[in-house]
Amino acid sequence: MTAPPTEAPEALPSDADDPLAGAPHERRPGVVGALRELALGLIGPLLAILTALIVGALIIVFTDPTTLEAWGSFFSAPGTALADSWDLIATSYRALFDSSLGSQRALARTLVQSTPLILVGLSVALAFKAGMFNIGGAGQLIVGAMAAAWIGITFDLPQVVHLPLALVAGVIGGAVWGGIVGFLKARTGAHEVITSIMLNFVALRLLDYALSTDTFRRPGRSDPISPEMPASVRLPEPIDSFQVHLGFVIALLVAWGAWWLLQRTTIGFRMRAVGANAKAARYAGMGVAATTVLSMGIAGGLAGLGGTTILLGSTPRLTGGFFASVGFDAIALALLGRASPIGVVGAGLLFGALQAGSTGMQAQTSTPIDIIFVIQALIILFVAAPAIVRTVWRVKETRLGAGQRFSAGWGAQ
Amino acid sequence: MTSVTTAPAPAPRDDVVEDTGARRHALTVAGLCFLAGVAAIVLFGLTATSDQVSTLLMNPRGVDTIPDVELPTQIAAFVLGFGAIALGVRALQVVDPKITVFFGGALGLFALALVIWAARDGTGAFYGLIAGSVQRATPIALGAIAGLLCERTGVINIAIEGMMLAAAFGAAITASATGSLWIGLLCGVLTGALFGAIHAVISIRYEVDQIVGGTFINIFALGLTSYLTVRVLVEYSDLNQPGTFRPFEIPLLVDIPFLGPLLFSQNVFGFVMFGLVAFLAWALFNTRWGLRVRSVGEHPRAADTVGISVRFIRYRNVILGGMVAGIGGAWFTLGSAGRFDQNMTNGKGFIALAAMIFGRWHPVGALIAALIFGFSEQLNDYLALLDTPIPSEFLLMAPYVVTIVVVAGLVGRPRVPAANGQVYRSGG
Amino acid sequence: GDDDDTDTTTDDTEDATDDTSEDGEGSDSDFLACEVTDTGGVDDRSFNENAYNGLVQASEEIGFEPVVLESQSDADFEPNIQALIDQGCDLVVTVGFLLGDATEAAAQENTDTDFAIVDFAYETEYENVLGLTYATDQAAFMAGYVAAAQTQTGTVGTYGGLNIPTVNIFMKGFEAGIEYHNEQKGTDVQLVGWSTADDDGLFTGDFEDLSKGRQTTESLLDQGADIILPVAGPVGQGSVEAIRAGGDDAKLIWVDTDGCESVADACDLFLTSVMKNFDVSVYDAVTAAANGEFEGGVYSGTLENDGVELGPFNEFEGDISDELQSELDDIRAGIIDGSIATTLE
Amino acid sequence: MRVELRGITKRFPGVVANEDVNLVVEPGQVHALLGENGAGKSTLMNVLFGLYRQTEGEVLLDGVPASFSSPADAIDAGIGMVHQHFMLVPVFTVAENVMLGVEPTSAPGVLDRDAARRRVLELSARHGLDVDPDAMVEDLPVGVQQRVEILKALYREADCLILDEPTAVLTPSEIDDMLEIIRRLADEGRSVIFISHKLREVRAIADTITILRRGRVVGTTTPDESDEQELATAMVGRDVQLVVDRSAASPTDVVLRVSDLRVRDERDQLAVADVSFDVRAGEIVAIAGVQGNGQSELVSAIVGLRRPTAGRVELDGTDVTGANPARMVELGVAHVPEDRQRDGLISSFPVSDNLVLNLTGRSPYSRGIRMDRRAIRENAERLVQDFDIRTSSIDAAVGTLSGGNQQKVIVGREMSHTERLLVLSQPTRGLDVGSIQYIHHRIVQARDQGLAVLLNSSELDEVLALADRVIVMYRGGVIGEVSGEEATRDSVGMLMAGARA
Ligand SMILES: Nc1ncnc2c1ncn2[C@@H]1O[C@H](COP(=O)(O)OP(=O)(O)OP(=O)(O)O)[C@@H](O)[C@H]1O
Ligand SMILES: Nc1ncnc2c1ncn2[C@@H]1O[C@H](COP(=O)(O)OP(=O)(O)OP(=O)(O)O)[C@@H](O)[C@H]1O
Ligand SMILES: [Mg+2]
Ligand SMILES: [Mg+2]
Repeated sequence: MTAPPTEAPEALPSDADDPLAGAPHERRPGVVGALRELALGLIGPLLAILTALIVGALIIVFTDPTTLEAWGSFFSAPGTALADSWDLIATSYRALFDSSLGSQRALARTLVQSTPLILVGLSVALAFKAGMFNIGGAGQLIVGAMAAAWIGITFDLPQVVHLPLALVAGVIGGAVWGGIVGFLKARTGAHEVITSIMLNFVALRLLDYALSTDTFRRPGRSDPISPEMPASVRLPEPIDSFQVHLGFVIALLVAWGAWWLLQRTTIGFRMRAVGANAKAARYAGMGVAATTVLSMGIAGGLAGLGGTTILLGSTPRLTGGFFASVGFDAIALALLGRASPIGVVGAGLLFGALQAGSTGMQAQTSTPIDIIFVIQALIILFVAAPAIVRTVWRVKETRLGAGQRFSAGWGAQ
Repeated sequence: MTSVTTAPAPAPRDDVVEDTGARRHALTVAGLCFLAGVAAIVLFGLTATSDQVSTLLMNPRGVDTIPDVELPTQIAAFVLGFGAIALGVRALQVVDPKITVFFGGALGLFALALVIWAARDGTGAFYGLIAGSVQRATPIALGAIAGLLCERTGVINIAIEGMMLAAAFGAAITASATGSLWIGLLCGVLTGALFGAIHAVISIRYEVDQIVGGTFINIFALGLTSYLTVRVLVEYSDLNQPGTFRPFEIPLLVDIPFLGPLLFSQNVFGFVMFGLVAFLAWALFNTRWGLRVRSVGEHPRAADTVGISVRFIRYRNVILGGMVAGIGGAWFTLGSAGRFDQNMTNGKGFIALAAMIFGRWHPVGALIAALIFGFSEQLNDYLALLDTPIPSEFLLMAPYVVTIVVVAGLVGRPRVPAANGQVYRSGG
Repeated sequence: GDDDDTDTTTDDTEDATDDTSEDGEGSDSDFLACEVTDTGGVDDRSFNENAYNGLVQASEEIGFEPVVLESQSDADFEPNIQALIDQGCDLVVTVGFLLGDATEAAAQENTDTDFAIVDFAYETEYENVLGLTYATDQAAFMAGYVAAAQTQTGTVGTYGGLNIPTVNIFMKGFEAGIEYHNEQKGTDVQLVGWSTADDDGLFTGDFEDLSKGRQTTESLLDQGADIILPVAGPVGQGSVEAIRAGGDDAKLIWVDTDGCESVADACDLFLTSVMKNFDVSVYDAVTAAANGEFEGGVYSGTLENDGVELGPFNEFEGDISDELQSELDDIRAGIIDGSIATTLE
Repeated sequence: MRVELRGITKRFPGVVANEDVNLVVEPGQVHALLGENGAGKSTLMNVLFGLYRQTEGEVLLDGVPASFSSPADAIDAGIGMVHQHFMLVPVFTVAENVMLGVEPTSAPGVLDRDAARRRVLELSARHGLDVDPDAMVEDLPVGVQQRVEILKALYREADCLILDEPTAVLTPSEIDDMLEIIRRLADEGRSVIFISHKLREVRAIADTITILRRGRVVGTTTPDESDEQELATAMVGRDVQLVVDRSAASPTDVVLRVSDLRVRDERDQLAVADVSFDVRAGEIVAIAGVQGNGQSELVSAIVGLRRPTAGRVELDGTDVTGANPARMVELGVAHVPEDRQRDGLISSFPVSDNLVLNLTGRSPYSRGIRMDRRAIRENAERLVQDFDIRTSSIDAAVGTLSGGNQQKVIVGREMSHTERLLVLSQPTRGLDVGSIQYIHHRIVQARDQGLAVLLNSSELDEVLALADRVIVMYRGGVIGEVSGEEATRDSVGMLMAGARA
């Protein structure tokens, strides 16, 4: 039973096969490797989109009255049911495609739609990186747009001054609204989810109120609708005959800027540090409270800019609902884009295309536009849960990767 | 055992002035109480005249058990204002973290002063204000309970909104189709359970980030119910006429003045809400189920090592949470409005989420949070009907602003179930 | 790019033509009228739905299949209108003041297409745009008078979705009607929920949460109101259950359409309705366009031209005395001839 | 119960944690398992306890093969385990923690707290555990928490008790108590598996010793057959030197002066009561004490992580009371925090970023707001070299490094910027002999270069090996001070337990 304790130390595994020596992260070097990675990385999302479209198609088919009727008589005329269903789906999705990517005009609309989505999505993503869940994009973009609208309506300035001023006002408006959330969190510990939800509603009421004052109404009219923004604050369309305003370019630049800020600056480092481990950030002498306020301020500013691009771009007037569901969608697409700036741009373009396309789909097949929400939701799910897609398509567990965590829970800090 | 004479804890010298957190906290609380008191005195006391009288109705419509209250407006405002200031003074004497409730009390006094002031030279439906608060609180409290059932086991649930909306739809359709509200309610609960199960599978089996999973459910439920409303309910509008549950009374108890009708004359949702709050407040802390649930939410590995199945507990509670959200959702159609409309929950699920956090994952806390919210919402009606000179848009902000003030001032950093949001994998 | 787009459009137009010729009614089968709703959608049981009904009625008589597009956001207005023009709609009906700018822009660009916009009028006149506006206060005034005459408690109530002109115009007229009754009859009927003097009143804050309609109605009932005018679109439906569940002896006045048609299951609660007949005016506009008689400008619906009216009393017919009926007739005449002002402003 | 493990192999992706392990534990015996960090001790026990499923091999209980799919099965079979990391719910009471999973009920589903409380009292009286059933676990000192863990196993009437490093966090006298308890449990006929790194304890209590190295059994012996040096060599696989080389200190000026410092903890309880002491350049001052006697709070207050409520901290004569950590870094203070994963590192960030975690704002790592990636990489490459940090790359997330190497990242970073004062809290906790030796060597080197060193350690051996002066804290105050030469296990150990010399 007992063996001598010092049994052959020489026979020990040497340092050569020390587990630490082996590199756990091997990467294929070079451009080819990078392209391969990229291609493999795209398979997952593409399969996810495809799956979502198929599920969406099933929903469309089985709720369309005519097609349902055809299925009702499936046993007498199985061909009709199948043909009808196929027709319906084909027309629907062709319309979806045509009016999002099918023509220059459609493409322009997709890009314009995606502009505020990208910006507000970046807001949510940035806050995630700093460890906060910003549900307040909607409120921030409203306040930002209100500030920009005020500049637009009140002043009469040359475009070179007026437009930048309005954009800055939009950023500041949003930053203030977001900053409140950060301040309350840093100062009193009030949970950002609560305060940002509440501030959304407050912003909504403020907007309603503003639209009932003379400042924000058209002279001589009492409709809650602001004057059209003057040409001097409108975002110009740089390319003739391609109706995409400058906001889209700004959104791309801002996305790059957000990446740069996060990855290349001390401020971004601090934000990420606070987000990943607030205790360690505090230990490292980073002002956690200040960083929290700053992060939410920047996030709010981005959302404010998003709202401003709606106002100065596609729908140049403030109304009680000018912002549509952008604030809501932004959360989804920040999650879809895994809170990375490049991911947000991709997800923003996708959502923009779906929304632009849904109008055409409704026009041609009278499919209610709400189906787009369903498809968006399914895409989010399938991208986040590659395992489901794997099961559906019987793909091996090679490259579809695992989902990502955003939150260590409500009390991340 | 070794026997040594252990030294006593060194007694701190008492001539040192300490700059402690408790002291600063007391100063803050006192300051806030003073602020509330002074505001009540200036805004309500000084703007009222000495001959003004406020009449408050203390009975439900058509009932006359207790006399209505008539108060001299100015004196009442002064008394309440000084009451708030007195709370502030007291806070400075009792240096203790718990004095935050003093600020809650001061806020309450301020609110009461506002209520009395608004009814100067007029009649305020005080009973209606409170009863309306309770009704408005019902879906929020139910939603918050749904949330805490999930989160107590460590599964974040931001999908309360989606679950409620889907259940509201399911309940309305089945109740209309079958003509039975009870079947409708059952279907609402089952719809909630279904969405709970979806959330559970996504977050427990597929280990998807729980916030992503919740967002999926919210968008999916909104999209699907809106889509089906346009596709189905517009055409077949008789599928959307469920009617609502009628209130019923508990004999004897209902005769208690004021509280009787308030608590014991409700429709099924009111009773279920109060019942669930009371039951869960007990069960979470006194039953085997509650102990296991909390252990899984706080330290799943510890639960696992004593042979508790973390997954089972999580699945069960997330589905239970879905069912409660289903009841909350059915409230919208079968308990309140009597029909479904697109996006009719309109953010109430998120308010419920806030109430859950605000209530610190405790059923009673959630109820209090929901009541505060319901009260501020009902205050809009009360004040608007008494011609208060505040623009209606600002009155409508009240619930949200009050929530922020209370959360920032009263609740502070909440203690979250430690494992909330974390995937648990048992060993290899 | 653009070529493909045109091809698609042509295909679809052909499809549409095929469909309608199968129906084979009427001589104008290549005529097509369409509608763009605001974000409420056609199922709102008042505003958008009403316009839709007019369109449907006209389409059945003329023989075409109307296309209706719901807008998800303000950004959809312009592309939706454009999509309808691309589909070959000869008349596009747009619903709501929010679509004002988009309709104007489209009308200027597409002079061959006719437009009718509900609840909006332009300062400049366009040949191809008809603004449909309604003197809702006139009908609301009569409703106020009826309510003041019928109330048992001496208190009537109203609430709105948002404090915006298309909503509060109902409340203003209602208030004036009550005041008029008080003056004429020496009564002291109180209106709660609106005050023209303050330009403010009781609002739920949105047009979506029906449960708010119910709670707010209960607040009004608590204040003693026994006749209530909800001006909140679908949210008004919440009032029905408030009265039913409370067992109150209270009545409702519906807006835009006849309550007994829109919310048929609650007909027993609708004392009357303040009707804005956009179905009629939309119908007229569509028929005119189909017959090539469309004229731009502003249509103003009044009591005089039946553009607005006090709706039927339905189940409460019996409660309306002959005296009250004749007073109402006089008031109607007075409003039409301008001797009675329908708001307190 | 006779427990036999036969040919157990456990593989994790990329790691073989146990390979063909055979082990027999006889009833009434204490069987000790020895091995370095990562040798596979805990993994083996987790297999026995049903938390992991073995890749190969079988478990026999009293000669009958047993198959556990979950801890519930193991518990049913009479196995109890006290885990290396506490498996206690902090917000539960002792009684709640103990009954969790086997709750007594009065009515169906309704907890019978009284029954549980009575049982806890009875068991703790019988085994001399002295635990209050109604205390909240998070309020208890670690030593008591450890006893709660044992209670949990006893409550379930375990016949075989696995104790995974139960003594790691205890004071010398608590360790003595613990060993006594273990002995008694074995004498009652239970089989006990005892895991520890501390050879002295193992030799004091074990009937049989099995040594694991890199997942394999490298030997089985008894305390009588082998001495400490032999055991250490068997564990590590090479000769180890158990003492640190160092010359006498030559302290110069006072660098750190703490006077009448008073600090409160998160719950506003007095944690440090009027503490005063100095640290001079060129000396190592150790703060010894059982965890939870205010040392952590004291250190936090010195480095700027916690505001003292009264008193004064001076650095080179300047008042720095309440200065923030960034300012302290500027003034030349470095701090190795107690909990490396929570405070010292951001585990998802790469090694290179972690090596400048608290230095990003300064030259050369940033210019304006722009970080200089090159400078950061160069620094990382240099420190990885200097401190022998074993990582696949400086871009690897620091969380993927082994515990010892994570600690080296922190120590490397902190030593790279210290100019005046080096504060170290538990610098070698959980590390193996090799790493400990290396870090001790660097600490002495720092002192010899003229830095003031403040060492906060509850590891008595470490304190004795390094300190030029020892300050012992007990219940928030300084209970005694001993010079390095006079310090012995006994003198310091007694003070730590609160006994005045
Ligand atoms: N869940 C796991 N997944 C992957 N590898 C693991 C897992 N658990 C342990 N390991 C690896 O198995 C090996 C043995 O670990 P184990 O925890 O059993 O060591 P130990 O002897 O208990 O060490 P210590 O003294 O530090 O407690 C280590 O290399 C460790 O990294
Ligand atoms: N989460 C992880 N991801 C990838 N590799 C890991 C992870 N955790 C541990 N490892 C690897 O497992 C091995 C053993 O880790 P462990 O922390 O048990 O080491 P150790 O033997 O205790 O070392 P040390 O003595 O330095 O603490 C290391 O090679 C480490 O890189
Ligand atoms: Mg171990
Ligand atoms: Mg280790």
